[in-house]
Amino acid sequence: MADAPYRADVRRFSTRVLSNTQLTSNIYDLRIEYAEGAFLPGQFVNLYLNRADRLLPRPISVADGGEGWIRLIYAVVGKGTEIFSRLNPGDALDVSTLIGNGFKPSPHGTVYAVGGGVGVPPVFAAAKKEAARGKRVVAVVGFRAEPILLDDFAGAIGAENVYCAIEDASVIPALEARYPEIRFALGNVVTILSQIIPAEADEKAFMAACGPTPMLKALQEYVKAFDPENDGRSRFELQLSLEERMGCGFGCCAGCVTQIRDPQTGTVRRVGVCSLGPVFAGETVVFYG
Amino acid sequence: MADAPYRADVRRFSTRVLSNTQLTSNIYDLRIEYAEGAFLPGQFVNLYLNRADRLLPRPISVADGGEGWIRLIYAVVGKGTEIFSRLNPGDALDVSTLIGNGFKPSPHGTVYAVGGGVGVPPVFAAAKKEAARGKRVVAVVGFRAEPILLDDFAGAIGAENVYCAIEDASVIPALEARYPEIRFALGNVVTILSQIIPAEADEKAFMAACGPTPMLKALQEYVKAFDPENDGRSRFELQLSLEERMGCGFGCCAGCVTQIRDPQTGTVRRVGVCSLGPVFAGETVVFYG
Amino acid sequence: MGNDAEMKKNTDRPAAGLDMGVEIAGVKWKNPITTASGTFTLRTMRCYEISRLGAVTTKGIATVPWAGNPTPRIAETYGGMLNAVGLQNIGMEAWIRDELPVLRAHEGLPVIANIVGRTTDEYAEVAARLSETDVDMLELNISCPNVKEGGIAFGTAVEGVFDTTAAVRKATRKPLIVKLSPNVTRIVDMAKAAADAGADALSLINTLLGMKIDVYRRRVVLANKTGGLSGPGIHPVAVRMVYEVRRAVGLPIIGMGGVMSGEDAAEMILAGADAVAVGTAALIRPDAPVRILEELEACMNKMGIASIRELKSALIE
Amino acid sequence: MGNDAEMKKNTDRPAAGLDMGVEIAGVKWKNPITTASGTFTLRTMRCYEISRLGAVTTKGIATVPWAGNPTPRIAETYGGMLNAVGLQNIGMEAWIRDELPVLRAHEGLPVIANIVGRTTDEYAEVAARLSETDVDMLELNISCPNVKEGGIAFGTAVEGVFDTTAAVRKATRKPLIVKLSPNVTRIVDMAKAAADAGADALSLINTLLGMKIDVYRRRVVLANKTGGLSGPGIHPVAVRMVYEVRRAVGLPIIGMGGVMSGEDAAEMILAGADAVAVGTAALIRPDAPVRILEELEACMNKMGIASIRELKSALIE
Ligand SMILES: Cc1cc2nc3c(=O)[nH]c(=O)nc-3n(C[C@H](O)[C@H](O)[C@H](O)COP(=O)(O)OP(=O)(O)OC[C@H]3O[C@@H](n4cnc5c(N)ncnc54)[C@H](O)[C@@H]3O)c2cc1C
Ligand SMILES: Cc1cc2nc3c(=O)[nH]c(=O)nc-3n(C[C@H](O)[C@H](O)[C@H](O)COP(=O)(O)OP(=O)(O)OC[C@H]3O[C@@H](n4cnc5c(N)ncnc54)[C@H](O)[C@@H]3O)c2cc1C
Ligand SMILES: Cc1cc2nc3c(=O)[nH]c(=O)nc-3n(C[C@H](O)[C@H](O)[C@H](O)COP(=O)(O)O)c2cc1C
Ligand SMILES: Cc1cc2nc3c(=O)[nH]c(=O)nc-3n(C[C@H](O)[C@H](O)[C@H](O)COP(=O)(O)O)c2cc1C
Ligand code: FES
Ligand code: FES
Repeated sequence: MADAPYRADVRRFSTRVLSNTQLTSNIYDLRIEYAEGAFLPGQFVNLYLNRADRLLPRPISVADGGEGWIRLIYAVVGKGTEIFSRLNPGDALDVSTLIGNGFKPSPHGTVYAVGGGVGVPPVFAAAKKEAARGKRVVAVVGFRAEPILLDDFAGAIGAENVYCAIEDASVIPALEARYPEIRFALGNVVTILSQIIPAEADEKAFMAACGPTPMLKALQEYVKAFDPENDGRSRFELQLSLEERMGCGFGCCAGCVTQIRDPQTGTVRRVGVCSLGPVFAGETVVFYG
Repeated sequence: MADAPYRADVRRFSTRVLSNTQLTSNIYDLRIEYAEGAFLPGQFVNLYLNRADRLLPRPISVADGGEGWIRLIYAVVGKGTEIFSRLNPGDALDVSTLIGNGFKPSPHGTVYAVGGGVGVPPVFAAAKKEAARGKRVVAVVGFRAEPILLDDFAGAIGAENVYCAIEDASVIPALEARYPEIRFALGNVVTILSQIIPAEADEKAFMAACGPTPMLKALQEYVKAFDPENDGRSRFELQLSLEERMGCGFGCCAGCVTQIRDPQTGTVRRVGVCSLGPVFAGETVVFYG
Repeated sequence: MGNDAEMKKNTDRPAAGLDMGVEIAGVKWKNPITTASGTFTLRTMRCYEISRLGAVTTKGIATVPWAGNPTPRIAETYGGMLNAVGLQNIGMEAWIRDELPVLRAHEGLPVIANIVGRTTDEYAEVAARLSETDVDMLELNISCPNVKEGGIAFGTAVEGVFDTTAAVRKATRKPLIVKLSPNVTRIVDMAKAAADAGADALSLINTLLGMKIDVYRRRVVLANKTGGLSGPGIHPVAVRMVYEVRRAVGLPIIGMGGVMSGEDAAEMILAGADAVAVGTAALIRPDAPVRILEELEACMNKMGIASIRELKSALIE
Repeated sequence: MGNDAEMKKNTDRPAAGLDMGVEIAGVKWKNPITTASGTFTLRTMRCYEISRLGAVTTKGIATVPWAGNPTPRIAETYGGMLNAVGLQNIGMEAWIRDELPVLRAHEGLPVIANIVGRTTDEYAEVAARLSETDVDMLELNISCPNVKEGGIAFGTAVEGVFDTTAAVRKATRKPLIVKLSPNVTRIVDMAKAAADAGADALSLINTLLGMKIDVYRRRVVLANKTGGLSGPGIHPVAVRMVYEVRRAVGLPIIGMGGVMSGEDAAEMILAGADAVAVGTAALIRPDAPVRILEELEACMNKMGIASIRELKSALIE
């Protein structure tokens, strides 16, 4: 490669905002110009604030993408995302190339796309892709009170395959009226899984999940229950997309490690969420503390 | 004042850019919205970049002002002024209230307004004000190659009273063609003063000056020569507007001191340029080094 | 132009009934915010109503006037600034005559006199003289990095801290705050030495020693070469030191170093400070101390915390 | 969005014929830019062409794999960041087997192995084992603030610096760089101890010890509580320390700490550094080290300076 011009895989560059619309009281839907619109569900990009007092990246999963654009759905949780929420179409924004290993394509006929809160966007991406690959996709998503992406799920996998858990009972009637074909339940995603899974056939299935840690832990437990011989072979192949605080967001600082158990040796190693994840095989994840 | 609402004299607030036009290769003319358009020539404002990596104020003298606006003329010398040069009409800009003691009104009939480079703007302000007070004003301004404000001087005090020193001989013919009524000379402001002062009557005169330190030192020497009895009473009452690096720009950090000799006691004290200056009686200034 | 979100005017008004009062070494402050020495002068009265503060802290006062360092004394840095003022001051007699009465005119506003010396005796002399006045507290600056004699030389060795504190302690019965330098290997040792020598409270941190070079002029920017680094960039160092000292020494702590917002002030108090001083922020935004006070109140409301006492013990460990 | 002027792509191309080469402890680097330990991994090869650098510096390597600290390991600060990675590494044997050959494949690129230990013996053991390889230089990290044993414990006392350096010196004939901690009262004493014990070069600075508290969650952000503060906010401290050490010790210095731009790198060299390491900047902008190299060249052109040697002696005092 001596004389061939070097082209970095990992780059930071400036792009433009196409749109930035508010979905709920604190969740925004950001579309940006992005040459590499073809992404793997589960991959993320680093957004940068370009401010001297906020130097670190904000990793955000890619929710959707196409010819020259990607879509990012983010919650306002701190100063950085608050600043993003004020972006307008045409504004410049610094962003990285696509990072990380996404969900592996499902080897099974059925896919459960399980997401909680702002963990739903990458799971939506997986659901859309798997449906396009001809898989039967069931989405089980959970929110406190304000769901997002329900129409998108309905469009991609059929409204009849969308289940939505809500923690705040008072909002359910209005949601049922607004989305008549989608089934709502009071509780969390596990509540729904417990209701619908027994009804499903006994075939193996793929489960792509992203959401708050308690939800991921519960899913790990949940799929274990379908492993009667306790030989690690659950009826579900679970994949989890994880979050950690990042220094670089591209594999150079060892800041973002999670604990992964080697299935062969049983040893637990700390590996980078940004470099070897964010998606890991569910049974290998050893949650901290 | 127990219950009366407190109104601070010194404030930082956000205002808007009205215009920002380039005058020379590195000098810009910035007009901003500013309620307190009535200023004393020699006063300055602090401009702030509102960036976490450039926290300190950029003090800039007020060159002109009117109903709801002031005019600032600044050279691009570093990162901060470079960023200012990219401001557009309508942009927000953080600024302080008016700071400092300006030139004292002239007690004499004739005023020499002597400026060098970006020291010319406050001197222009003084010239304009003294002319409006009915004084005869002679402007003696110096530049390397690219003069500024010559039309403004001509308008305020009459072109016949404007003298301009230029260091780069090659540009003089073009300048003479462009400003036929203004007299140009090769050299610096002292060159011109030496030429025109002997021709003037022997009456006392006021001299308001601002510019690079070597120029100010030369003027201090120059007016001393008109003090034949060496009793400190020069034919000229010289006032100098000084510059120092500022921490706050409003009298709270003791960063910006200059050395001033007490005319009575002879003791030299370090006093704040932003709080007791920037204008000082010429004979009292003890330059560093 | 970026938007300085931290410093933007806080529109949440504090709920009535927040208990902001603190007591530092027996002196009651109506709230925990004071000025950091060297960033407050009588001119500050033109920037905001100083009587709204918990206390005011003056710049260093010596036995006689000091000229300080030549200029440039100031350099801008990324997220901070360097200063090498070098403790210019008008001397104790002029201060007692010209400045103290002006500050005293503000009812209910404790005055903290920051004192400096070139020798232990000079420190003691200033302390003794100020003890004859009605100043409320003394702050011993043994941590100024910008003077050759005095200042940091006393503050970076355990014996220096102990001896200077002990000498001043003998000279005064006023509540005595000792201000520590962060330019040390173990701040806790310095804090203990001050406590052992009779300090009533501690201030930390003073500035970090730094330098800036103007690349194109090829010269060190400050006439004094090195200067003290202050401002938001050093805040994490200050928080760490307050946290460490709080766990080692029982004295009240006035925390400072890069406090730019009410949240930064709350962070200091969570780390263990009893009060918070605002320095560089007040140079950049004239009314920063009272803004930060308002923001602290808003922050406490958002946290659901009703008093400074409660905030002080709110850290979950 | 603000505009990060420092980091904007520099379009001035370096003039042909700039002499960027330096020699550090007998090892020739084609330019003075290297990576700061802990911010370079094999993945860096995806960010830029690492063979353009003067040298690469690895993260800390121990006798056996270390797990490092639990997460969160990272916190953002104003003008910087805190890290408490805690020297997670794969151990020397895995490094020699899996990583060294990959780096070695880049011709003309010196490899500096950063070494860590929990005891003096462990340091010596890593040094001895690496001496059997063709690694070019060793960097002794006695300044990591994020581990209980080893690291900073050795680096903040003159005896610790001397003993560790001496033990490693005995174990290796490779050029030995000692990396100093800024969390000390007198950096010059540490530099002299390292020099006396046989160091061939010095690296400074490692991170400042800091802490961040999440006010609304009421918790210290880092699982390790304290962490190392790096980034542009600490640059003036680094420049000051390089300046001081340069005037006290004759060894080559690799300067680091908040170098974000070519001008920052030039400032380090003017202060007395022979080479410059880029850390945090490379985490924020993947190709920062090579950008900074280009900017340094542009800066030298603007200064009218033709070689690093000339730049090194260009400070006017
Ligand atoms: C791989 C990955 C994918 C993500 N995808 C999404 C997404 O699609 N939508 C979404 O809303 N959020 C997502 N997050 C979380 C998102 O990165 C944080 O909410 C965001 O960085 C918060 O920034 P802030 O400035 O508002 O918060 P602040 O708390 O002010 O940020 C301070 C620092 O902490 C970091 N931080 C804070 N919260 C988190 C977090 N939960 N995870 C990682 N770093 C954090 C920030 O990046 C920053 O460095 C993802 C996180 C990871 C690691
Ligand atoms: C009272 C006063 C009035 C002034 N009026 C004018 C004016 O009308 N027009 C004009 O062009 N310039 C004026 N200056 C100078 C102007 O303030 C500086 O040129 C400007 O601050 C440079 O900023 P920068 O970020 O571009 O330079 P940088 O060198 O990047 O700035 C770094 C730091 O140094 C300070 N600094 C740099 N140069 C100077 C200087 N000469 N004086 C004071 N501080 C400096 C900056 O404020 C900043 O804090 C005045 C200065 C003073 C003190
Ligand atoms: C311009 C300036 C002058 C200072 N002078 C003094 C002083 O005279 N005595 C002192 O104890 N501290 C002095 N300090 C240190 C401050 O009181 C404070 O400890 C330090 O700046 C950290 O706080 P900050 O980051 O809020 O400024 C000075 C700081 C600045 C910026
Ligand atoms: C994430 C991170 C990890 C680090 N790990 C190490 C390390 O393993 N060994 C070491 O000697 N220094 C380590 N450092 C310190 C850097 O090498 C460097 O000394 C310091 O960060 C200052 O430079 P900077 O401001 O350019 O980052 C680390 C720094 C960071 C930010
Ligand atoms: S965030 Fe730096 S390695 Fe993952
Ligand atoms: S700049 Fe602070 S007192 Fe003048």
